[in-house]
Amino acid sequence: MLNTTRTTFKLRNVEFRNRVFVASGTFGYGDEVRNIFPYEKLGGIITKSLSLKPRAGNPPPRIVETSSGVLNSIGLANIGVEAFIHAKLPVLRTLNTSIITNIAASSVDEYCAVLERLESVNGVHAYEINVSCPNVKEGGLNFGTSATMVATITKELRRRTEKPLIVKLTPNVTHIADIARAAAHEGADAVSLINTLIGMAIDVHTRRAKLSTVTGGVSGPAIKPIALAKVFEVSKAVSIPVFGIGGIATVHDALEFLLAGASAIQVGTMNFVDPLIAVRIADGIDEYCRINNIEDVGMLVGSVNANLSNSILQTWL
Amino acid sequence: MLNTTRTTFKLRNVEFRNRVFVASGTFGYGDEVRNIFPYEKLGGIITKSLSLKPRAGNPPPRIVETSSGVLNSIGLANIGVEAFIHAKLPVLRTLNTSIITNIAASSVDEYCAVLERLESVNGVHAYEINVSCPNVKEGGLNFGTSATMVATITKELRRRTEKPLIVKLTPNVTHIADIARAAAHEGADAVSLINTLIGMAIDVHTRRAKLSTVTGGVSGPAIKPIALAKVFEVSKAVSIPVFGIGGIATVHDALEFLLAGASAIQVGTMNFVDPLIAVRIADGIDEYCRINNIEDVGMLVGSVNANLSNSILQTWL
Amino acid sequence: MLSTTAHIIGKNKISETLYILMLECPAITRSAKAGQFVMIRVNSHSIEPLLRRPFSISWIDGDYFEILLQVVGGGTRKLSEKDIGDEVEVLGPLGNSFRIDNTFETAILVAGGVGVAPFPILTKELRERGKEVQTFIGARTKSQLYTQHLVNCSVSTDDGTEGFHGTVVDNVRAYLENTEMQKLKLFACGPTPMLKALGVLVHHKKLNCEVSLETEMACGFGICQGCVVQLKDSNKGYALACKDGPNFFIDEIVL
Amino acid sequence: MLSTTAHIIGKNKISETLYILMLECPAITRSAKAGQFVMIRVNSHSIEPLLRRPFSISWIDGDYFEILLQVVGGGTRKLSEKDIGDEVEVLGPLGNSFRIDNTFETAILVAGGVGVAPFPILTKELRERGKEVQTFIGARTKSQLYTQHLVNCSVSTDDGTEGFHGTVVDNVRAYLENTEMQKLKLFACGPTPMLKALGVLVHHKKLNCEVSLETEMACGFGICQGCVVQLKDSNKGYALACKDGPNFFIDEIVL
Ligand SMILES: Cc1cc2nc3c(=O)[nH]c(=O)nc-3n(C[C@H](O)[C@H](O)[C@H](O)COP(=O)(O)OP(=O)(O)OC[C@H]3O[C@@H](n4cnc5c(N)ncnc54)[C@H](O)[C@@H]3O)c2cc1C
Ligand SMILES: Cc1cc2nc3c(=O)[nH]c(=O)nc-3n(C[C@H](O)[C@H](O)[C@H](O)COP(=O)(O)OP(=O)(O)OC[C@H]3O[C@@H](n4cnc5c(N)ncnc54)[C@H](O)[C@@H]3O)c2cc1C
Ligand SMILES: Cc1cc2nc3c(=O)[nH]c(=O)nc-3n(C[C@H](O)[C@H](O)[C@H](O)COP(=O)(O)O)c2cc1C
Ligand SMILES: Cc1cc2nc3c(=O)[nH]c(=O)nc-3n(C[C@H](O)[C@H](O)[C@H](O)COP(=O)(O)O)c2cc1C
Ligand code: FES
Ligand code: FES
Repeated sequence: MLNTTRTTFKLRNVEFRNRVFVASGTFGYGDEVRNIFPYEKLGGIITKSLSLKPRAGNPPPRIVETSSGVLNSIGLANIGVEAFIHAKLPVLRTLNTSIITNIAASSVDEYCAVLERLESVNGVHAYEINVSCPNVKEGGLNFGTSATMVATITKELRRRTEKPLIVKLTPNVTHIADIARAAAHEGADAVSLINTLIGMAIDVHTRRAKLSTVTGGVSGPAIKPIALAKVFEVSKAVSIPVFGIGGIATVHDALEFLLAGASAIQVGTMNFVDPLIAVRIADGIDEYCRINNIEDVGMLVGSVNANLSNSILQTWL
Repeated sequence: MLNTTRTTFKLRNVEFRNRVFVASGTFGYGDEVRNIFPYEKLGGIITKSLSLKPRAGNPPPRIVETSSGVLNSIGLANIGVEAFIHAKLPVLRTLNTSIITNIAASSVDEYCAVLERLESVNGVHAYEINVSCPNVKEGGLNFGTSATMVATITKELRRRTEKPLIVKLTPNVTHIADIARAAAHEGADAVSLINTLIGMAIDVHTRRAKLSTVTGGVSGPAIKPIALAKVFEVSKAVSIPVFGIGGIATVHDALEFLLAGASAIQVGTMNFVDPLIAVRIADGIDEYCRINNIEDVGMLVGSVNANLSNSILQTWL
Repeated sequence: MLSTTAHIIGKNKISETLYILMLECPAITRSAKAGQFVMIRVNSHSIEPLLRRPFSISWIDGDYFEILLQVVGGGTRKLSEKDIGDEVEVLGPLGNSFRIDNTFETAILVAGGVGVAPFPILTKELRERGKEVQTFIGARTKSQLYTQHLVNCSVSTDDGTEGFHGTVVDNVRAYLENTEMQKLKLFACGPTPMLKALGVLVHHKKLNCEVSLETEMACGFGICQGCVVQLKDSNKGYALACKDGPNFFIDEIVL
Repeated sequence: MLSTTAHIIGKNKISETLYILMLECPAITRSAKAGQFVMIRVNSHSIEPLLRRPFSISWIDGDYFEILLQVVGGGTRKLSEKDIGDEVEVLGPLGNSFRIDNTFETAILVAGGVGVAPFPILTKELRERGKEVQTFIGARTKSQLYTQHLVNCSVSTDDGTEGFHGTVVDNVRAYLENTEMQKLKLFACGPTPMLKALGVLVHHKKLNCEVSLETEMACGFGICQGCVVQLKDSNKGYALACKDGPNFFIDEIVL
């Protein structure tokens, strides 16, 4: 049994303490749990998606429990980049962990404007770009469903920053690997996936949709197998690192994502259930590596014994 | 409280006893439960996908439990159309319910050949076409991911039969409504959805994929919200009836699908847990209608109070 | 907020669907105030239910606190099946507390159904602060009434099996019509239709009223943004029931 | 096959992870034969676990049957927490039965771990049909041994805490080497490595051997096609463990 395992993980010039992160929108701005959370045990925090102007978000009900999952239509409620810089960043700078700011927008210009504003301040270590938003110029077509649009966003943002740029992909597409390749080709340092799957629930008594917006996004353990397949597919398709996200609830789940090809993982919905779960998972990964004499967590990445890389397309369902 | 509710449902010349069916691949050929199943309580049986030649299917392990779901890679194991006609149809003809034969193939010609062979015999009331199969001519590209390929299949099959033709859609696409429209345009009498979502699971101890084929299809309660959103989207996009499928486990779930826009529903994975569940659901729908003074189950169809038909594309996730 | 575990040290069955659970948890009892709540993980090693469930802190005695538990679905049913000695994970204390200040001398507590839960501890704090307390409890039927630790109770039941036959708001309205009181404040908790009816009454009477909301919650501590309550002042947008609430002045919010 | 419910009328704890459950279910006891199994729904109103779990019918006495339950994961743990009086949904009897015919006079039963489960009822049927029975039981350690209703038992433990110190197959091998017997048939049930080792032995000795497989199953009655076992004859492809098995002649299948 090893005494220490190397846990660090690097994107460009930024070294993250380990490979466990908390996912955007599932950990607020990172400061809500300040009095109980050991930040130094985390790879980093991905903050709630920020838009240029504050967004009130969707009317309630916004969140519904489903079988092993959660359906939400928060609508990217956020305080906007200015308030973030003034009210949140000063606190985040004092937390002993890396801060990845997630950006959402409804036009390429808005993505650029938010990133440029954040470039002008200290305290942000990297960016994650949420492309699961409707593009107002294209009649509301979701950016993340088009390789061309994702390429454009990545290209424009890449020109504007030297910091790590992570493009967060939506699973609601036919060929997620194509979208990942577009991002990689335009200089993304990593891709993260998956964002939520589109879902819906109905109250049979009132005959109304349970969410005010009718449809929303499904997350949680229910989507884990789907997320894992997408991570496997994308990690075979691109050579940049992949952040695996989707239903991670246990150390075991996190290991599955690493083995499937994720260089790092993000814990989302399960933070609601146990605000300390990301730390437990980080500790558990270390323990697994020590017990199995693995010197570097990175050695697990993509080590699943499965070479049928085209299985996803060739499956008879 | 009403005494009787109209339950029947018609596609072309075929009247089904009610709107509850058992999904392809989740009820064998329909005869396995012969000594306990009251067939006359069902709308009909959709048989295991049939291909032209027998298919042994994939090596084990083929099936794995996930959170609120099941991941399978049966690989469309089936006895082939000839054996079906000789060994199964004679028995199915004696069961007091409608038989919908599901067809799978790896080329348009094969789809046509299976259908033509079945056209030459008695006992098949309708066809469901499983398009979630790799097209060998297109390097294994899944038929169901291309509106053009689905249009071609539908057109060719439509020319060859007067019986109801139901096209079963895969959810692993960006715009399922486009695929549904292609099928409707070429004369499909209905679409059914969803087939399974691509998924994966890894055994952390052996570091191998849990399925022999690495990836497979996810079904069961976990996917219900995703299926419901797709059914809602498709039922707004086409005017032909929709069969709702995906994680239906209770009467309540079935009602959600009807309200969302499904004209009928299919029970899949839950047949494994309770072979009589489809009957319980059919009875439960009747009871709900009687209690709520609904004269015809059809009145429920699409009656959810949700007119944001474009919510699915406009969602900020 | 603390993330901790609590032992169930007592359990009382009040009716088929109503229980008191006593949870030993000094970390929480030390700092909790009337109006705050906890999030309880019904089954630690289970994804059914996936999310924690919110419960008002109903009473505190030394190292333990009590919750009043009404069985309405799967989560509350499973919690009601726990036994003495079982351990549950608890997050708390959460949310703001009732505001007890010098603007009032008499508190009128108005509870519908399990909405009575936060009032035992509130009664205690009010009395410690020298306030008069009048309590109005409404329930569907007699067996659902819970009045432990409450004072000056006037009960009403929808079916007339006990007390005033009618809604608790009707009972409060009748009381206010026949009483001249100065420096009143109402505290209310219960189903939304009840709060709405009360809102009309207090608006009409220009009374100060604070309500405790039971909005559905995913996290309970401000990180999911799922529990929003619409504020009347449209510039302010939404408040979070779990962090800015669960206690709001009735004229601040849209019910 | 019947879809029915059974009452738990008895429960014995053999070790921390091994239990006997007695299930009253005349519909099943009336027709079940040695080697058959049941699918038990651990929680009727729950999706955790979603699928039923398969268990061998271990013993039948009048209206009740017994299962030997080893706790290995969530489903078996929850089943072990059931109490006398609880009801569970049961499908059964399922699968084929052991073949007891005139090709043999002495049966050698070989069990690894909880693989002993089908042998009590098999022993009874063998003896009713006038067969000699020799039984070999292997377990990890003494506390995991179960020998109720068995005859002529030779036990072995991996840690040597009881009986022969080594694997059950080593124990059988030693026995066969020192014994001259005619008209033998082996019946085996246990983990795959054990069955593989036994396969080598019986192939070498040209013995007739039937194995009971514990392939993972989703439905248990032939409709999911999930439980396939590869047949040696490649023309035949796969067999279903739940319908064509769970009992196969060892030379028919690829382990
Ligand atoms: C701040 C707060 C304090 C609360 N205090 C108490 C208390 O002291 N005692 C008590 O018995 N209950 C209290 N509740 C309500 C309690 O949390 C819910 O009844 C419980 O979460 C339902 O869980 P379930 O799994 O049994 O029901 P589910 O199966 O989840 O739902 C069953 C029904 O209850 C409704 N429901 C679900 N969650 C909530 C919720 N959070 N609030 C209201 N209705 C809900 C659902 O819409 C559905 O109609 C409180 C809720 C909040 C937000
Ligand atoms: C025909 C048949 C008869 C059986 N008879 C008995 C019996 O009499 N007594 C008994 O204790 N067990 C028996 N088993 C095994 C038992 O069904 C499994 O142990 C049980 O399903 C595990 O459920 P779980 O939820 O506790 O474990 P899970 O959490 O599902 O899995 C825990 C571990 O057990 C393994 N496992 C899961 N399902 C099976 C399975 N069906 N077979 C083997 N391993 C599995 C998993 O791979 C995993 O390693 C039998 C299995 C079959 C197929
Ligand atoms: C309530 C909620 C809010 C979310 N908000 C955001 C967000 O603002 N930006 C974003 O990129 N992803 C957001 N997500 C998606 C998560 O970051 C994550 O990709 C997804 O939930 C899948 O992971 P999980 O299953 O672990 O939750 C949100 C998810 C939830 C449940
Ligand atoms: C084990 C298994 C086998 C299946 N086989 C087929 C098949 O042969 N043809 C087909 O069209 N769909 C097949 N399906 C998909 C189901 O018919 C259904 O579309 C899907 O499982 C979603 O419904 P559910 O969640 O209710 O199971 C199969 C599903 C499972 C779980
Ligand atoms: S419940 Fe999560 S923010 Fe209020
Ligand atoms: S377990 Fe389903 S076919 Fe055997």
